[in-house]
Amino acid sequence: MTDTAAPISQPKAPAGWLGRLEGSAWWIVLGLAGLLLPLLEDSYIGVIAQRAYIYWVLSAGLNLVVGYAGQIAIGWVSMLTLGAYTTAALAAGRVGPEWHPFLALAAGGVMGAVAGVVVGLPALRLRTFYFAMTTLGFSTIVTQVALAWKDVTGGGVGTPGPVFPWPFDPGWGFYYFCFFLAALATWMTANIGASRYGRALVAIRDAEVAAEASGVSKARLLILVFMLAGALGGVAGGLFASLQSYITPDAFTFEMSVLFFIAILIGGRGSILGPALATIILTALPEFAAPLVQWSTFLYATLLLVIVLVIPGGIADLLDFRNRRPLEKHREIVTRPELLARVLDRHSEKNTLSMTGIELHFGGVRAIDGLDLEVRSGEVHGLIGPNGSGKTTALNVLSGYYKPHAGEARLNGAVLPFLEAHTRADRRIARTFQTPRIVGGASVLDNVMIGGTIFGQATFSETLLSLPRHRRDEAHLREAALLALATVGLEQLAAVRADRLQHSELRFMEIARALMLRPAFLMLDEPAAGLSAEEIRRLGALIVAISRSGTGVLLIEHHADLIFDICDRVTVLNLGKKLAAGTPAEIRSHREVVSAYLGA
Amino acid sequence: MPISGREPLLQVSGLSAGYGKIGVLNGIDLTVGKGEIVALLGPNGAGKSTLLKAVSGLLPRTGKVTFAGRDMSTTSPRDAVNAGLVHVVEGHRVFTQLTVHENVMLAGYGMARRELAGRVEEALAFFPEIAEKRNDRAVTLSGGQQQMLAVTQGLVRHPKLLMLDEPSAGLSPVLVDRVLAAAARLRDAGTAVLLVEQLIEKALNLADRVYALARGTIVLEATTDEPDLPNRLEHAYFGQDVSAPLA
Amino acid sequence: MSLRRRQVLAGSAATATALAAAGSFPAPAIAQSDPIKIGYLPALTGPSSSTGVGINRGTQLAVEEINKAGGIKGRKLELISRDTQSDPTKAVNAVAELTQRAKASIIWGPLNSGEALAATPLIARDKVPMLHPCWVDELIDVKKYPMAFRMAPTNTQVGKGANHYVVNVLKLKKVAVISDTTGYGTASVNTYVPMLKAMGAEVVYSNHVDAANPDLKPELLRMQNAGAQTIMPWSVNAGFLSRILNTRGAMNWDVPVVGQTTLGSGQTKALLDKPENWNKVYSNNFRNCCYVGGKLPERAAAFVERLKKEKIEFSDTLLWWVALGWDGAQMIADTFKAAGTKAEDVVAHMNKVKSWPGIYGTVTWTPQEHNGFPDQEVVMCEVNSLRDGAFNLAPGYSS
Amino acid sequence: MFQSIVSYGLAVGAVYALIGITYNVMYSASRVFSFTAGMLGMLGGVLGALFIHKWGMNAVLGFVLVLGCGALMGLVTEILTVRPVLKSIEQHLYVLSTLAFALMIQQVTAIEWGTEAQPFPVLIPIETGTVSAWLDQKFLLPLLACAVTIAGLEYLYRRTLIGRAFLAIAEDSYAARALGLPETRLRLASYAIAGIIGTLAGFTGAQMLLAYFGNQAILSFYGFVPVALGGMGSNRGAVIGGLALGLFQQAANFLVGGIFAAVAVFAVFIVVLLIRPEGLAGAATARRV
Repeated sequence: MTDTAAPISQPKAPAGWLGRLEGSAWWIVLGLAGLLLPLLEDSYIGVIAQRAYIYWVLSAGLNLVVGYAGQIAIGWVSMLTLGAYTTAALAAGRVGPEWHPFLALAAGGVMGAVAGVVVGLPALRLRTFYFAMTTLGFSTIVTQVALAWKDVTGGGVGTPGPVFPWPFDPGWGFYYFCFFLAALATWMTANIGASRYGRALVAIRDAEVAAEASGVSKARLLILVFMLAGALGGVAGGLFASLQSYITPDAFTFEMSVLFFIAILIGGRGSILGPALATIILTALPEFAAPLVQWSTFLYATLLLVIVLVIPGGIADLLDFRNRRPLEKHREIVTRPELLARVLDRHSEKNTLSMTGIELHFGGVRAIDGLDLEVRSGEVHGLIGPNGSGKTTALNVLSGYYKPHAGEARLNGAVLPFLEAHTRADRRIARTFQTPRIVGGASVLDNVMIGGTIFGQATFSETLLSLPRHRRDEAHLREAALLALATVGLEQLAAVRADRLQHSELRFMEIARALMLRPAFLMLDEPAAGLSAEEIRRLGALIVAISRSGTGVLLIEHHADLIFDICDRVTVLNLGKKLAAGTPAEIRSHREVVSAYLGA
Repeated sequence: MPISGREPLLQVSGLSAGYGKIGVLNGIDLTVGKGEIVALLGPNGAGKSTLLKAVSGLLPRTGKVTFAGRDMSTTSPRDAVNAGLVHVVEGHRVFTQLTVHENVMLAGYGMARRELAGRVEEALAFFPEIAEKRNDRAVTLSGGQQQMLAVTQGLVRHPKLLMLDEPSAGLSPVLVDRVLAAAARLRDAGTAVLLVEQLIEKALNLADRVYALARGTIVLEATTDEPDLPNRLEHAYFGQDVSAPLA
Repeated sequence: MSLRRRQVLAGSAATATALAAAGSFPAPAIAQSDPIKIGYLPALTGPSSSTGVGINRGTQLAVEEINKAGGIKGRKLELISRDTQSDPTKAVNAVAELTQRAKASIIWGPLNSGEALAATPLIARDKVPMLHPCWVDELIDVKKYPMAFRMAPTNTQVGKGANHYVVNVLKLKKVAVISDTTGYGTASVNTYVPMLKAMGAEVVYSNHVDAANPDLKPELLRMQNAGAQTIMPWSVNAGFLSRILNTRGAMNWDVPVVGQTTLGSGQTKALLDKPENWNKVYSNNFRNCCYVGGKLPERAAAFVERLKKEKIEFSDTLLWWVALGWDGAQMIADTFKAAGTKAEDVVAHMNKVKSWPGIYGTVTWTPQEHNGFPDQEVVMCEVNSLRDGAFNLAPGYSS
Repeated sequence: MFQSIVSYGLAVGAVYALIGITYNVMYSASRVFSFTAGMLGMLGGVLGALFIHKWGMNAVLGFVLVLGCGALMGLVTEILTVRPVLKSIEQHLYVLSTLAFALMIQQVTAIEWGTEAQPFPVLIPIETGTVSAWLDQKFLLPLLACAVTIAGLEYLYRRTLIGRAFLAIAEDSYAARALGLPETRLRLASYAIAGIIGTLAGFTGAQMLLAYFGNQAILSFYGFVPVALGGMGSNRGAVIGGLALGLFQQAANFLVGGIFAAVAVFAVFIVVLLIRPEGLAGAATARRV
């Protein structure tokens, strides 16, 4: 334990706020082009650009829903419709007195936020296709209501859009207004995307159970994001109404919805630059390829099919040159357990995590049949047994994914609720999974940072605006994650996309993610599966070190030698029941165990 | 190494397979002769089921699989079944919404109607208590009966080699004997059996030869009449050769 | 556009031009032989395109004829056409392109009200003269849009024509008014119902119905139950109108249907269950394009002869659409011939057009009134008399 | 009015039910909800009008040809949009691939066929008005198609070995594969059957709904509602749900107007799914990590 202060090699820190947006060079080019475009004096290009900015304001928010959280919202044009009508109707004084256009625009945003939550609610419970259908249905309904509610919307005749006063009056003034809002939307969604909220969203998309285990509350987070995406959609609608100068329900076509949605997927999920470029391209393309205009939806759809089948990563993947550099072929995982002192809190107090009388059956199959188990601080508790004996099920009960039909789980005597997996993280109970649950498209560092979600202090709005507390959070999480990675021997791979890692590296990465929680209890589900002999040896040493620093470890493992080498106590399961419990030596000589486990 | 004296039916060499990135099997070599019962033993997670799946084509694999003189390294499970290599997967996965009779019929999907009817009766005759329930839906069967049904399905095509994956799991001792007795009868009828089994003792009593699998490689191959087999097996399972004791 | 544009220095404009490789280049002074550009916004595809397709045939023919005859003082007319696809967003983009980039001398269109509502303020902002055939009243407002002129009747005039026929000619008192939910449909109903009431008729039913609704029986039953003596449908959607006629036929409800011109279109006819469903259906039409005593008025008759020579299709369109398209282009040509192409001159000329003898209508504009179509030329016709895209004048009119 | 509500409501409900069954047949074979169900319904009408009305084909020949095209569409759907993504770890890629394909076909239809609703020929040449309104063929044909489909599927699933193979794959495709069932071929066959049922729905319903490209979106949503409410994979649920939906819509059309009906259907859809995500008739399934 001499070199606990050894420096951790840091990957080059991104410079400035642009660094958080991938491809800063692209953004600078886009920004300059946008600022200088009025010099062209071509208001046709100006109109197309305004349209692209407005669409991007909506798509930037939708990007968090579709690209980050992976929710298939194909009818988001409804937010544009709502925002447009709200802004237009208020500004024109169709409801009460005439509102100032800016206030009306804000009201459009609020309306969008509310609608975003309403449409988003089903996503919290329903499967993907259902949610897709819901958003589709909602967009139809909104249009129908716009047609029917003539007093406010003007029905089919429509209503004039708001005109913003100088300096944002129609023409280049309004152009700069749209440009500014598009830039703002980019900046805000980039802040979210690069924060613990963004990482949690991506985790919900690709590794939902891991997100829950890291303390991410899916419902709360998704509602916030639907609200933001709805608000941006509403604001975009207000701008749209002004650009159109006059809105009728037939201006809000399903094709437009398809455009928004497809732009994001073509751009690449989890990216901001890609969807932004795709939005610009898809908005402008039909204008410059006039003969193609009527085929544009067909082309979008074809592009979508090609993207799904051939390049699921979209434009962002094509632009991601860094992750195409080959990795070193023969990599070795050199764990550094001595760093644990800095990674983990010293738990001097004695905690116990226990379950008593747990019974759980799936259909007619008894998965667990009256199980008692107790894990204590500072020791490694092995859980072994034949296939189907209920080991992983027991772990899932403890970590709150299953609700048993009888029995209870306790932490230091306090009852642990079931079916609330995301509450385990607050109690410092961490776990890994039998098959690593990772976000393949995110960097190793980001994956590990997900594990520290609960330590973030900044609220969603603080993050949105990148206030100091958010920046402090990020710095802390980053530092902690690098340390955790160094501990498991992966710090050289911090910037690499996780799906490029070998299987054994993913197992260690999951442990690093779990360590981010500074866990009082760590539950490992077959961590040695697929590891080489040398890796297993290092894993064993790491687990022992973790337990010696005060963390209680529950270890499910098939590698009997590992179990017998490092466990303080071992529980043997068979057919959902405890067959035996004791020290490794006792278990090895236990006649029944040998016969059940070895079948002899 | 003891070599089977019989004419080889299934020859596996250099077989590797896994799930996605997780490699489970590393270069397996294995032979099953005509009409012999071979037991495949090993601790949990050793890759026994994976091996059967890789042989029958349920999992993508690399390496060479030869069956009845035919190269089957890249064929689908359907080709395997048609060639006489039948795999009864673990966990008595029968179709619960269909009747017992329909379940057995499906095992002969694609056979001539007349022939199929005869084969179904023949297979059902192995387990009279299943035959009795032929018109009941499989969901009404107990776990043990479902397992018998799964084995019955495996018999319909008169396989040259029947691979049984843990046929005893979840069965009472009496039923285990019944199922294993069926395997013995099959051998007498000339069918080879590759048996994955947790109950080592019973497996050893039944089988002619045995392979032990640990951490994705074959660690032991023996005939069941060799002395001191249980001890050697235990060593193979917990072998000191893999993980050195921690310092 | 705004002041800002004029403030930009010439030097920076050059930089900007260099930036946008394929951008627009400032056009050199227009030579006298360069073509005169007419920005043209038809809806040739999309849900309400049948009118556009018809008008387009007339416009294309007129421009061809004018150019063949040597153009305007040696300059050819060039139609710069942008299909609005019946989509207002496409129309907004197209307006910017036609006014700013193409520097069109005048805009002809959009041909659909939905697009015209969005396009008109933008064209006015860009100070380009505009001529359109849309009926929505709000589209003409000499204060807001001093450069916009209408070639066609307003909705009010169209409705007046139909209402006049129902109340004064057919002498029916209980009226059902129905429209689809488009801008055109709802505006029409909202305008006509008070007019009917003012004329002493009783409106026993009035509603907007989604044109995609496959079954209109509920609506017709409601009309019947309310005691309606006539149905006045306002829609340009052939499917919607045919369903009204088919349902009326299926119910054996023998009331006259009086309404929008599309009632008489070939597309509506194609959707009828049986030909009898077209009996007692009277649609808006225009006196100049109707048979009276089996003959068209002189100007129209000559036009039809010309069209036949050019082999222009009539099976799926109407004479007045083609005539209107022709009139629009001809009016523009006449204006350019008389006043040149400068916007102020064009407007000044149009402000003084008096009894311009179109094939479709006789147009008169004044500086105060840019609706140029005379009331008395809006009539009703018998739709089942369709022949060469034109109809018999409805019974009861004194010719 | 009562007659109109019932006959029209049941007829359009039968079309919804058939589209629901189309969803189900594809879902059972592949666990995929395909956006192409509504597309098939739309094509049934458009192709029927094209073959019989425009090209003057014999009605029976046209009918067979339409169903043939439906089967072909089903095969293309499976090969192009389902098979490539089934292997993928990402569960919801099929939503995107089938949506993309459905949009492509819809757009081609809109351009080549036109965006106007076009007439669909009267199939059985009897003078309208000679039979009672209850027996109008445009109402009877969809109901007949629905009954024939249900009977046909029942026969297939209960009486034939291939039908049982479909059920086996629907329940446990892994075990079916292990047993040597030709899973890929059976899945293809399922998609072909779905294609036939979907176009059958559109063809028989087209005298009511016309040959209109916009029917795709309507049928996609209203055909899915009975599936969602009745529980996925349950054809009985789809039929009951479809007929009920048709009656409800038509009653609302008569009593309060169409827009309210659309809003009400949507509200019911959301609320039911929030309370019982598995559908009114579906069973809750245990979650496994």
